[in-house]
Amino acid sequence: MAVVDAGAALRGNLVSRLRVGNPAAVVAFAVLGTILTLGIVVPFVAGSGDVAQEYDGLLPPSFDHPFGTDRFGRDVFLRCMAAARIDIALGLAVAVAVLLVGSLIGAVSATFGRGVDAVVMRATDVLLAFPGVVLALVITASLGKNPWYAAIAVVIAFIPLLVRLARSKALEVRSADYIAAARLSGASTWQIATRHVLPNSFKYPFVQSTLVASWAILDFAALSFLGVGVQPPDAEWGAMIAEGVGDNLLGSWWPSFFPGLMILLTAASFQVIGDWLDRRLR
Amino acid sequence: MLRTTGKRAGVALVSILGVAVLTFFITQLLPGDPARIAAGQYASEEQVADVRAKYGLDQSVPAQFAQYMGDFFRMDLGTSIRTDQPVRDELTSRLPATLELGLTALLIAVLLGVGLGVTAAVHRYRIGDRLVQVFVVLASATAVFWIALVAITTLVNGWGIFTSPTGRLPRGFAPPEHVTGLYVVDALLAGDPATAGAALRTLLLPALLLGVLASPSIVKIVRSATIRALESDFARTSRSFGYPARSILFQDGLRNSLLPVITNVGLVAGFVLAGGDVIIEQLFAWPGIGGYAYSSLQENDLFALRGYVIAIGVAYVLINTVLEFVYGWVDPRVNLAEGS
Amino acid sequence: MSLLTVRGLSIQTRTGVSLVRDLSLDVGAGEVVGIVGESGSGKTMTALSLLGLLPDGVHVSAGEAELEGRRFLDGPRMLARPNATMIFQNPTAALNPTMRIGAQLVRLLRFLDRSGTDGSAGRRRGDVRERAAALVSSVGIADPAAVLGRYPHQLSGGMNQRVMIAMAIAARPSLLVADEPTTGLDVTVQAQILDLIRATVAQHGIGVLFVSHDMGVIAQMCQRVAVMYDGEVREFAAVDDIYHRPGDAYTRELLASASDHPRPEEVADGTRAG
Amino acid sequence: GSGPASDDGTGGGDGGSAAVDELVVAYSQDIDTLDPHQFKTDAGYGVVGNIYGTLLQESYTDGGDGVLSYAGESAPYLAESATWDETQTTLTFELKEGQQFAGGEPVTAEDVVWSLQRALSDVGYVQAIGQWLNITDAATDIVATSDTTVELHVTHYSPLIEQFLAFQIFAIIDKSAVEAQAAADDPWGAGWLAAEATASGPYVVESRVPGQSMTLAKNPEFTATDLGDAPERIVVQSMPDPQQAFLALQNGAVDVIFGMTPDTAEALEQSDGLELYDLEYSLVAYVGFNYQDPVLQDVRVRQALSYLMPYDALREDVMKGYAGAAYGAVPYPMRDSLDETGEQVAYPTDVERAQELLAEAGYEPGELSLTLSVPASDESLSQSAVFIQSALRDGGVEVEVNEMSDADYNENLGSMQMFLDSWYSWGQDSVYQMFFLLTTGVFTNYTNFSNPEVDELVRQAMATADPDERRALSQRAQQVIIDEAPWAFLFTRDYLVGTREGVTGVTHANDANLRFDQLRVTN
Amino acid sequence: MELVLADIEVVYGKRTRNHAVRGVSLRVRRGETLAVVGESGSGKTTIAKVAAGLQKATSGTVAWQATGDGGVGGGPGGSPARRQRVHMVFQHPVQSLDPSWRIRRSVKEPLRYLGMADDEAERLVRRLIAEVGLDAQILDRYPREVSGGQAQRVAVARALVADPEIVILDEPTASLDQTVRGRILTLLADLQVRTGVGYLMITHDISSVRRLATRIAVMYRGLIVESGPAAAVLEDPRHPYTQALISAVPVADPRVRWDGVVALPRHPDGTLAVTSCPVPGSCHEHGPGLHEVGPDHVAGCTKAVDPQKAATT
Ligand SMILES: Nc1ncnc2c1ncn2[C@@H]1O[C@H](COP(=O)(O)OP(=O)(O)OP(=O)(O)O)[C@@H](O)[C@H]1O
Ligand SMILES: Nc1ncnc2c1ncn2[C@@H]1O[C@H](COP(=O)(O)OP(=O)(O)OP(=O)(O)O)[C@@H](O)[C@H]1O
Ligand SMILES: [Mg+2]
Ligand SMILES: [Mg+2]
Repeated sequence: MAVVDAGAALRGNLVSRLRVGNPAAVVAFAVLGTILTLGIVVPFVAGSGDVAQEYDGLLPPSFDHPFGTDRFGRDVFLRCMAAARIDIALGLAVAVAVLLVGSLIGAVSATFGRGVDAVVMRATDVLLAFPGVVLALVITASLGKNPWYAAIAVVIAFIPLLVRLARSKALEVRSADYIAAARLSGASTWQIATRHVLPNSFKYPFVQSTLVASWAILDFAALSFLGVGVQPPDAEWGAMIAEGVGDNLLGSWWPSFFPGLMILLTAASFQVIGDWLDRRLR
Repeated sequence: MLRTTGKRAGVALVSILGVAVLTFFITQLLPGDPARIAAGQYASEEQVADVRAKYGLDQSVPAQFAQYMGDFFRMDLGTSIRTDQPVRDELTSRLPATLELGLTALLIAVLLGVGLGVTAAVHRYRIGDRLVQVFVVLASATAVFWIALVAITTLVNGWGIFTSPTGRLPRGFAPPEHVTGLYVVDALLAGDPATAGAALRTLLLPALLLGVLASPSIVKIVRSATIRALESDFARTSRSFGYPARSILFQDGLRNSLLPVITNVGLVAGFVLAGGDVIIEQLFAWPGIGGYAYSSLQENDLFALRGYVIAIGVAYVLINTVLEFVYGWVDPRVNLAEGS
Repeated sequence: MSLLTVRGLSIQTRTGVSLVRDLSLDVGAGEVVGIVGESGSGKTMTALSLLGLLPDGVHVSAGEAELEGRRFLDGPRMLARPNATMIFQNPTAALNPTMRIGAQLVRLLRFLDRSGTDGSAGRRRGDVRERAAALVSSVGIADPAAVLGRYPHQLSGGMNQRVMIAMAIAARPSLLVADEPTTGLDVTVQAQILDLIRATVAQHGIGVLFVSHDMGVIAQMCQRVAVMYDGEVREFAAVDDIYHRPGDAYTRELLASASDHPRPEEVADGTRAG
Repeated sequence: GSGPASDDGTGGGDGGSAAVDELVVAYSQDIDTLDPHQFKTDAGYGVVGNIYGTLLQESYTDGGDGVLSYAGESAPYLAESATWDETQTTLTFELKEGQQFAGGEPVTAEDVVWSLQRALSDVGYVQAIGQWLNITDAATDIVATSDTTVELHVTHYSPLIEQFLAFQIFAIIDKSAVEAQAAADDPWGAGWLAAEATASGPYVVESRVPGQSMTLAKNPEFTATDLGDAPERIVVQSMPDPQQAFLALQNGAVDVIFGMTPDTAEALEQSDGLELYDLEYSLVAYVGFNYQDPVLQDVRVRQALSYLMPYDALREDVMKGYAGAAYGAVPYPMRDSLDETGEQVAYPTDVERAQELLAEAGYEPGELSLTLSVPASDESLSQSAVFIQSALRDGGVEVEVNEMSDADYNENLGSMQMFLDSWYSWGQDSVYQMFFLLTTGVFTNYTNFSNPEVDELVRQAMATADPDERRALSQRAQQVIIDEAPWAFLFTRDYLVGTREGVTGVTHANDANLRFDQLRVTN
Repeated sequence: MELVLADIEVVYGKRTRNHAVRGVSLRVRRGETLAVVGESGSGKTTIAKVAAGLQKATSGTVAWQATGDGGVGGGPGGSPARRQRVHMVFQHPVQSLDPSWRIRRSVKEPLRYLGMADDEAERLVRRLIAEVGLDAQILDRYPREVSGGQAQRVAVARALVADPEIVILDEPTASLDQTVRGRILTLLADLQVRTGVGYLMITHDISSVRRLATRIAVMYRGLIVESGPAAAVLEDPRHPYTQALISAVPVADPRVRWDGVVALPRHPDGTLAVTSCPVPGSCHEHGPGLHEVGPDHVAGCTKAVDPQKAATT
């Protein structure tokens, strides 16, 4: 019937349009790839820029120091690149952890129904009700100052989101006709869960997790900005901005401007990739 | 209807209880000895012990928990270690500042979100839409503290468009008489437009920053809902009668796309209230509860921090419960009272 | 003199895919002309193009159409709004879910009053709500007040289709385009809706372009029928000719699939009696 | 409410010595409490010092440069006179006539006794300082002998007694007003005094915006001194960000910033229309080496680390020159300091010497790694940590920096391996300083330094009333401490006060506090 | 073998208590087609799900009974033994195929669970795909890459691949094009002849009933109001609802005049009125029980015994 055929035709159209090249996604991949490559290569070649007084303090951007130097006489570009490693790795780690834990809890909640589900739902309600940044601050304050602890805090803050998404999608899939068909074909509950429900509901949390990566980078930077992320002299974008606030207000804008720009570029790339995946996978 | 009301209230209550319990245990994790902080750096061990006893910190965790829950039901949030004042009073005296900032930001977020969302939907798949999408990506990828810093250096210090971030009123203005606690409103009530204007100018920059950064999710929702509505069968019906474009946009498009905004407002309120607020208040020396929470955390002020987390948690639950009601009331499809 | 004349209508997508090719047909006043055909053959696109309702990315690439002798469509350009209205498949979705039925009727009546396209400025008088009530009772709704106060989702599909028909008539069109107006409704409800359309044609003497894929419905509703296949009209003839002297292979297949001849005789091996 | 003020923000502050309408003073922290015995923030301290009067007051000399410097003695304040008896064991105060608290109650000897007893009670942490008054038992040694006479009975004379009684921790509070609010479990009315004040000083609290500001107005009941030229109103504004505070000063939103960071001070000096008051204090910044740590127990390691410190970079790049050298634990300009110029350095930066010492102690470059804890909120210290980390790495010592929240840091003082701290002793007294920081068993001895000779010298110095003997004892102890190197003596921090041009009357006080009533605006 | 549903009651929702099926009994045999017809919401799909074991009945039993042709007895609904006996073809063919599986995998699925070797399964799958008139290359496609008609054929192949006793067809052609619909119905009839499978066909399309059904059960508001041999029910409907239903089907021949629509009273919202029986003294509320009105033909209306009386309204 028309609905079905038009839909398929349209989808075919869209997919081919995406394949031909979604310019935004191409740019996003390029930006992310560049930052990541530089983040891996630059510290190898030029060091991670954590030596104080290597150069004069607060030199404005120039050919030698494309992003200038900070008050400690360190090269801001080198530090931005060293930070890229930490920030992107953390963003991805958080996304993966949130994706795995969130989908698992969500799927379990959807599968076991009633009691478990009610408990999980209330628990996510409660977690959602907590102010994210403050929750993360408290958790990091409790665990100690370490980027991985901050990452754990961010993971906890995002899990309810993914649990809900995974659960609702799993519920949606569970009531689909092809699940009924599989049951009639003789599939066990476990087989249905692993062969049908999971593969078909997973892509939504998966798409969402790219966005989570972007939010995680922002949140992690916020935590570092508030002083609970990394320890000096390790470079991290949020911490670099925090270090540069004073200089910025007093006229040296570069030590805090460029890390923020890096955050913006990275987070935006993840967002664009997320949107693109979303359209591609649906 | 009554049954669902009861159910929603029940769910809200359970959530609030959960918030209270979780808050206790999370703050329990905090390192350090609040009593030592309270007694001060120069206090002797005996004095610290006294303080510990005074705040009940010498009791077992279960006993502390029982005490805490009892206090919670009496709406007693304890006494701040730092200032020796009841936390509830400290929060309520700072709440209007946060509310004024938060509500203005929310208003900006909603107006901007709906405006841009509708614009994008009307120009869907064309350049206008693309531009809005770019805005959405940039705004949702911008770190609030960074853009605030950039804004302060350029807009305040560079060009002097906004007043210097020294609180809620620039120098030379006295707070208006307390009615709502919102300076702009109170000043207008008191017939003092000059103060209202000054308060607004001070408020505007932090509120704009928060509002703009909170708007992308609303833009996205409004855009897709409006597109769905404009491409819906009923919009086609309207077009088949030749209704003017405006009528179709408002009656068929906007009317239907505002519904999902209501649910989203809860999330945005969460961001504005808690996430961005702590940082923005910090950067703008805004005397609200966010800044209070941050310094409480710095000073390990256990009770103040607990009070704050509970206040935000409860506010969040209440906002969302109210929104659910509003949603049920606005959307005829979920309005059970009217079901045939 | 025919009411609607369509000549050489072609519809394309933006990417140049041809959806309808060189379609010509005409509808007389008081006549119901059917369009049948395979799914995706372009029936809906044809219907939508006549009211300028083609979706984004689809446009008329050639052809012209006249209504009551006035040219309103010339290739990609819509020269004027034809005095035509349309009813759709899935009537519940075709009504605004957030407005009560009454409000939607009032909105339409007010709009019609303002634009005065039906040339009856005198109708301004009278309470709009009363007129709305009169309108819904004219389509066989027994308790208009109750229906006006409801939202579309609180009414059955058949009831919503009646409301749609009431709205379509309110505009006093000379042509009514119906795109599978009864698909998805119960047969008993379908029968009533079809009755209502027939009565409306008889009462107002308007022409109807009736899209359906149900050979039974077409047989009972239409005087002439166009059979479409893959964007082209295969056959356009009187209904009796189509059903009894089909000139096209596809038409024959359609008829064969629609006839409810009993199970093949060779099956009767005793199991039937079970 | 009042209308908008003129752009320069001072209303009627035009010229001469006429009292200005309003001065806005920015502090980096919020006012936490108004209880003179409980405050923890500078702002709280500053406000308390100006709303409560004390028996005595530091006397100042006007240097003509806008700074009022401590004249070396205390003058009567709420007291008319303070007289020692023959044996120098009883100090008698005669109160000035007709003084009243802001609430209208008279200031009586009973209030004074109660206030001093409260200070020495366990309600706050002042009692740790109280022992420097040489009072054995506050309940019996502080007595009112008439409505206007109070006697202090002390074990022996000390110059610190009069000096300390001028500090706001010995504020005179209205006993009856507080007792009316006190509860059974709170006999000293701590809950009430935290937010309310019974002003006996030059200012009263007029209004407050929590978390933002407090407005003080001249106390109409105050008669102890002439307030004629004092500013009518002081707004104490909390501005957590030092750079923002500087910008606010620049654009006229505030008049005075108290406690500036070096970089804002530098920027301020370069701006027109602003004035920097750069006041030398014996506020010492040091790296403490914990004696309980096995590695740091070796004096060679401590000395080596001291030789590795980048003193110049710290003074020039972190402190931007607003710092002096710290020669030992009792730096210039503290009384009786070994260094009388503020330029001597105990362990100058000398990487070779350091490496020799490390080698002697058995550490080759790269073999030693240590943790340095630093309070994150102190910008100068946390910046210092970065330089120290880099310098020590150059010297072959790996340092992990541990930035901590104030609460966390304070909690762990005494148990951290190496820590960056800064300390200021009220009264700038060398014995007091060494007693608290470097004698055995005192809980503010965060390095757990324990040296019998130092303990004995300090004990003797505390017991003597003879200033010369006290100096000799103190200096001997100082030398021992330098040799032992329990700290790396980094630098002394100047006190930096920024004002707009024309603001004078900045007090260079022993308690490092501003006297708002002394502030003047001239143009 | 026959599938027997006895006194099935289904109530949806603990609180709302939507009584969707109210005491329905029916039986389906191998080789025959039982068509369940009725208006939207009358409980047809619910019955289908109960029969398939996808929905638990609130009360009543689902059982397998041996008929004369010597099958094995069956356990209660949902037991593994039953699974290979019943399969189902769904209303929306594309949605009944897992979107992330290739067609081959979906069709082979029942065989895999039966433990069949892969090459044998492959052969079987290819044979069935050919039998439903599809090219083997479709096996490598994903559901979104096939048309609705093709997907429905695939669904039929999957339903039949494990050689079930009975296939439940829930509106198998409702979402298909007219011509495709005809082809699918022909295919189903052919397959039944060849394999002897029994069909429980849920539909509201009378023309497919005419082509496929051997017996008809008419559902109305959760009850079966009439049932009997297809010819008898279609030619001589006794219950007023059945009469209305059959009269409402437009005849696909312009020469046959069609105007005998029996109008049934309705609520303002368009649903049939509770008192929709055109004969006063309505009975369906309490269920009058089914009355014998012909050979193997029962109707749930007291007046239906006398066809004259019931039809005149
Ligand atoms: N928005 C669109 N953009 C591009 N192509 C479209 C669009 N909508 C429909 N089509 C295509 O146009 C063709 C004709 O569709 P149309 O809806 O007119 O068919 P139909 O005859 O009405 O079919 P049905 O009987 O299923 O309703 C189909 O091939 C369809 O895929
Ligand atoms: N999962 C469910 N939960 C609650 N109510 C249900 C559920 N499924 C069906 N119902 C209700 O049960 C009644 C019978 O539904 P069912 O789907 O069996 O009808 P049907 O005869 O198949 O209708 P249609 O022809 O529209 O498919 C309806 O009132 C329906 O709303
Ligand atoms: Mg169509
Ligand atoms: Mg159904």
